[in-house]
Amino acid sequence: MANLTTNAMGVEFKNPIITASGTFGFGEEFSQIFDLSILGGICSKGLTLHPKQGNKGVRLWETPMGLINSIGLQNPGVDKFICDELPKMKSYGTKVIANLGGNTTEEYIIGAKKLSVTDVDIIELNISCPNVKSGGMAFGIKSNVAFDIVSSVKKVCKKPLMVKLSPNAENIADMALACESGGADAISLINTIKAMAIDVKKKTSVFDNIYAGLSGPCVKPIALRMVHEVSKVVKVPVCGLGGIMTSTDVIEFIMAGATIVQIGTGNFIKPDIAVDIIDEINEYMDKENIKTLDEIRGII
Amino acid sequence: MANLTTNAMGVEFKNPIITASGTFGFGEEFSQIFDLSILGGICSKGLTLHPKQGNKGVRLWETPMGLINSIGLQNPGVDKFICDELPKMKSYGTKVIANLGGNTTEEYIIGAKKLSVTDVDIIELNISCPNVKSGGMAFGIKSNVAFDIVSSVKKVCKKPLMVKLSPNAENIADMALACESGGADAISLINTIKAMAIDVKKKTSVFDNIYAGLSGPCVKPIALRMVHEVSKVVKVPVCGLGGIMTSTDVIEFIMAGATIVQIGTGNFIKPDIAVDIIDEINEYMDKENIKTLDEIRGII
Amino acid sequence: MKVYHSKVLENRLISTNIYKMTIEIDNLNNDIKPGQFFMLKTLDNSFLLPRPISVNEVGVNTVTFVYRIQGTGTKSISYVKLKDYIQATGPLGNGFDINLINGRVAIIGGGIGIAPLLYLTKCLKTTSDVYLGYKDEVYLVDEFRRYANKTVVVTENGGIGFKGFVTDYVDYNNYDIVITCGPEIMMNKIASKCRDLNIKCLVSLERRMACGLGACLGCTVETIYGNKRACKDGPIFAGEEILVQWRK
Amino acid sequence: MKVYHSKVLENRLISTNIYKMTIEIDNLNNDIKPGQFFMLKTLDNSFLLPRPISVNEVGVNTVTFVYRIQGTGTKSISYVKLKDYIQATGPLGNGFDINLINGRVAIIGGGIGIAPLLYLTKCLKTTSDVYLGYKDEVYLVDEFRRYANKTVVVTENGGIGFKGFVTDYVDYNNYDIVITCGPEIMMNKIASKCRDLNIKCLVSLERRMACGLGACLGCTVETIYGNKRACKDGPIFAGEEILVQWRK
Ligand SMILES: Cc1cc2nc3c(=O)[nH]c(=O)nc-3n(C[C@H](O)[C@H](O)[C@H](O)COP(=O)(O)OP(=O)(O)OC[C@H]3O[C@@H](n4cnc5c(N)ncnc54)[C@H](O)[C@@H]3O)c2cc1C
Ligand SMILES: Cc1cc2nc3c(=O)[nH]c(=O)nc-3n(C[C@H](O)[C@H](O)[C@H](O)COP(=O)(O)OP(=O)(O)OC[C@H]3O[C@@H](n4cnc5c(N)ncnc54)[C@H](O)[C@@H]3O)c2cc1C
Ligand SMILES: Cc1cc2nc3c(=O)[nH]c(=O)nc-3n(C[C@H](O)[C@H](O)[C@H](O)COP(=O)(O)O)c2cc1C
Ligand SMILES: Cc1cc2nc3c(=O)[nH]c(=O)nc-3n(C[C@H](O)[C@H](O)[C@H](O)COP(=O)(O)O)c2cc1C
Ligand code: FES
Ligand code: FES
Repeated sequence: MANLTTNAMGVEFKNPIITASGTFGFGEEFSQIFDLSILGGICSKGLTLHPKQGNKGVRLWETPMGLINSIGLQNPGVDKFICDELPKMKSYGTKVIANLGGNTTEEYIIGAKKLSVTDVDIIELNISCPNVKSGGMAFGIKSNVAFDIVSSVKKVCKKPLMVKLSPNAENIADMALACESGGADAISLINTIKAMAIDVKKKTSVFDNIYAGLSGPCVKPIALRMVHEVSKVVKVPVCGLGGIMTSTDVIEFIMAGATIVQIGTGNFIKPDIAVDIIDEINEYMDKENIKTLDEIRGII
Repeated sequence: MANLTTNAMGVEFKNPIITASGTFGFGEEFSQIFDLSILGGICSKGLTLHPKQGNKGVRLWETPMGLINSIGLQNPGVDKFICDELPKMKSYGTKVIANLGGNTTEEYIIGAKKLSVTDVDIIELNISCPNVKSGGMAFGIKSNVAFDIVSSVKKVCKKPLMVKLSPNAENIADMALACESGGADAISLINTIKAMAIDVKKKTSVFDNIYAGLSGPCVKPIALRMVHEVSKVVKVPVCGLGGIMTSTDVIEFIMAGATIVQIGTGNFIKPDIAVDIIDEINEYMDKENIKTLDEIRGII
Repeated sequence: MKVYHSKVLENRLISTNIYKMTIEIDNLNNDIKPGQFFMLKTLDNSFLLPRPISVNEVGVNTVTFVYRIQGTGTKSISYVKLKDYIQATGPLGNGFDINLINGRVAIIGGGIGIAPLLYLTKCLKTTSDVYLGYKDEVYLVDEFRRYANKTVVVTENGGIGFKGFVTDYVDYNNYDIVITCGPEIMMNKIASKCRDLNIKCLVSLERRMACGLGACLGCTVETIYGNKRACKDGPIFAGEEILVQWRK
Repeated sequence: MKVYHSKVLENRLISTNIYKMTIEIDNLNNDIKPGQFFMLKTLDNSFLLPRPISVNEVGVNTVTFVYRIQGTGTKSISYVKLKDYIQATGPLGNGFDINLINGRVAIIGGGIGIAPLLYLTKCLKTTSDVYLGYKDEVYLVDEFRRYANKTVVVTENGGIGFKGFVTDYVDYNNYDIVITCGPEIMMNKIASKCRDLNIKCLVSLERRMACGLGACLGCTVETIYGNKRACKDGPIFAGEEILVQWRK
């Protein structure tokens, strides 16, 4: 069997497959479906310093091979996460990534401080959520704004810091470089793409916020391009995601330069999709006689 | 029957349905399938001052509900277009839009001058093609660059000038405003989204240029959002496109603020798709008792 | 709860646009509660998100669904051929707690909301009066008659059974508990009435769902206790708990 | 040329992974040339672009295709049930000009490239020798025998007919014209040989296609005359015209 262990940010992953923020809860629901210890890691739902109720109105809308969501970072807040969810997450035998959002720099900093003194393995800084009014994606459009927030958080953060970019950034390569020089230990991308849906019958916007975030197979060609662009310019590892549904998709992201990957919407389509993907990557490597993924990483 | 006539840029269209550049040739092939006079207009394949052979290697790749293309503006050049294709296009009894690309400002200007003294009804300035090395999309990323090219062309252009934006622009609303102040008589969007595909078996990029342009139903939620954003800020009419496959899609774009729309990839999926769409819009308006599309235009 | 790839044993039209599908699911050990549902998806790519469909009946190693063609997903599901496979994740949701349903029970279904109530009626420890509201065509009536104390059929045009709305034929005061599934407007009416009369009421809610597992937070229901998830904390809710969302 | 919504009259497996599908197309007036193709698409959304498939046979108001399951699209097409409808745009492409095919004709097919050659063999005004190369299983052999002067079957393992590559069994000097459809490597070999021997050669090319009509310029073929479109200017090309693309 091939060797799938992957090191990124000084963390040793069993394999490069991580479940993406907001699509896997805190793992509990999926633990009834498969043994989560097979995963490289689990990323928590986006956390904010204070609990959030999330958005009103319709939160989900299917599009051709895509999903638009407007959850709005509904979450129990960092404290309750640390107290109630983290111990369970740590018990699954895989790496735990805390995805941290915020409305203000202050909130990000306090959140990161609190998470720094816990067992989380990595903090993923979410400067890319399109579904909250202030903060969120606002930090992820302009490179200089992103630099400021990343370097502020980096100062207090005792965990490896992965920064999650928005595909809505003005220039994705510049953005990645700004985050890297701000101190990011890794870059993950993409978060959802700002999108819109209209309910023709009701003659209204589907979402109360009008715009919301697009994910799923439809975004993969865009995500893959961005991961490739970013991998070519940054030195830190890149975590690729966006529309991954198969082991072939994973291999593509790795060939494009990703060190690790995340599965998001795919978890909804087939809740045990990660099991299939990990198995198939093993098969693929055996068939192609690839010993470690380094042999194909970034070859394009 | 409802009244579908639509005025934009001083041009009277039978209806708001136009076939998009690069997806309808110069109309001839489709004229054997349906009567092109039912269309609001036809947009030519992207033209450049000099003939172009287009790109080598694979030019088409299907993705989940999308198509990535790397044609690279293969075209006979402006002169041959005027001489050989335009007379035929004009004979179909619908409005003719010449889509004009270029490598340099000079080329755009000469091209626009030449087209200005022909029968074309509108010139669509393509500053958004991701498939040519220099020029093309390079003009469509930064607002100030776009302003320069649009205002230079506007000076010599005797036809209504529609500027076609790239979804890869840093800020789509700023870009539209820049083009408007440069003298654009209308804004069309979106062109294709920069994307990538990898051939895992061959371990190479599918396209010789590595990146290419994504279109089709998968991009619609993004296109709709951009059309909405742009419609809210510009005063000139907006032409919406990106993934239109049904009359419902058209209505959505119009509710989002588009005055006219274009059908691109849809022409490949069902070559007589425009016929169905026009019929269905009529039915919809009759059913909903809508007299003109003004009643629903931009209501969101 | 599991992701099954199940063989389709039956998938046929039983009324206009309404299909009955039975799939093979081994070793379920009877652990499906009435009111629970599965997320169904065809194995092709004709749609993306699995669709939530309630359990209509449970057999030996089989589960039956009754579904109405609504859009792309249910249409594709209706195309699945016998012996082909379908992806079914479940059983999901809280379902009804049979032990808490005692006394005189009224079950009121409307439209396709009737489908999930059959297995409930069958499982109840007490017998129940069943009120079924249809537009014009009826379905599953014989099946309900098998398990119910009394089965009242109402159609909007009165073509079959009584005429009008099913809610008009229920004498609420006769019951200790009222259970309903159907259009929101109907459930709202029933839940309000029950609250006014101080009768226990259970409703089965529908929400757009992505995961069906409780992970995506897409199916939020506003309750007096705050946000709950229709898929995990529901789809069965106490009437008074969720009336708040219909109040505005 | 038209966009048909055609009823499927037959869609069955005739060899491993190879299907034969017959659809109803009214009033074609026999205006289909051998070598032409249709763009086929199922009416669901399981894939996006229509797939180019050559005409295998033409009947009274029917057209038959023989296709191999390659990926998503052909798989979906194989699922289409009898009496269901499929979208078929065509006939497309230049096709063979029967009037220009005279003298002693050799027809060489390889793999699924054999399928389009049947209707050609039938339509020719002179009889032809047909050489069919398969991997192991054979298909359509009896049909070819009906129209050909001689039908030579070759399989890679020699299980049926001769053993090896079909190209090794053709004595090119016996022919005035050689027509081929199959893997590019085979067609390259044949076209090169014909050029060396100064024999007329026609090849049927495959390219990824979006429109199939000549509008998208996605199916470009490099020829000695510059770019041509496989869908409109082809798929039938003279061997010497396109050899250039295999030269590098
Ligand atoms: C817990 C639960 C149990 C259900 N049980 C049944 C049942 O037993 N029989 C039955 O016929 N229907 C049932 N439904 C409704 C059924 O899920 C929808 O009709 C179906 O999802 C529509 O999908 P579509 O692709 O055909 O329609 P589309 O309109 O094309 O669907 C588009 C999207 O909207 C969602 N959607 C559309 N209508 C509904 C709806 N009413 N509820 C939730 N999501 C919707 C779909 O899931 C999909 O994501 C149930 C719904 C829920 C939440
Ligand atoms: C003019 C012409 C005639 C053809 N006639 C036949 C025929 O009679 N019988 C038959 O079995 N096949 C024929 N083919 C090949 C057939 O079109 C492909 O096998 C089919 O498109 C594969 O689609 P898929 O979705 O199953 O495969 P996928 O690999 O999933 O297809 C992905 C994309 O690649 C394209 N593609 C993949 N393979 C090919 C190929 N070999 N040629 C062109 N495009 C391809 C598809 O059209 C699609 O856009 C013909 C091709 C052409 C161009
Ligand atoms: C329902 C839903 C909720 C999400 N919530 C979060 C979140 O809280 N934080 C975050 O960083 N990303 C969130 N995302 C984005 C995903 O983590 C991922 O970046 C995106 O969906 C693209 O990957 P995919 O196409 O594989 O889903 C969410 C996505 C979905 C669909
Ligand atoms: C094969 C192909 C060729 C195209 N060529 C051009 C072109 O020459 N000029 C241009 O402005 N846009 C071109 N486009 C972009 C389309 O006009 C349109 O903007 C885009 O495809 C989005 O619309 P759609 O999703 O409806 O296809 C091309 C698109 C495709 C798919
Ligand atoms: S559908 Fe995902 S939480 Fe309910
Ligand atoms: S497939 Fe479009 S030009 Fe040939």
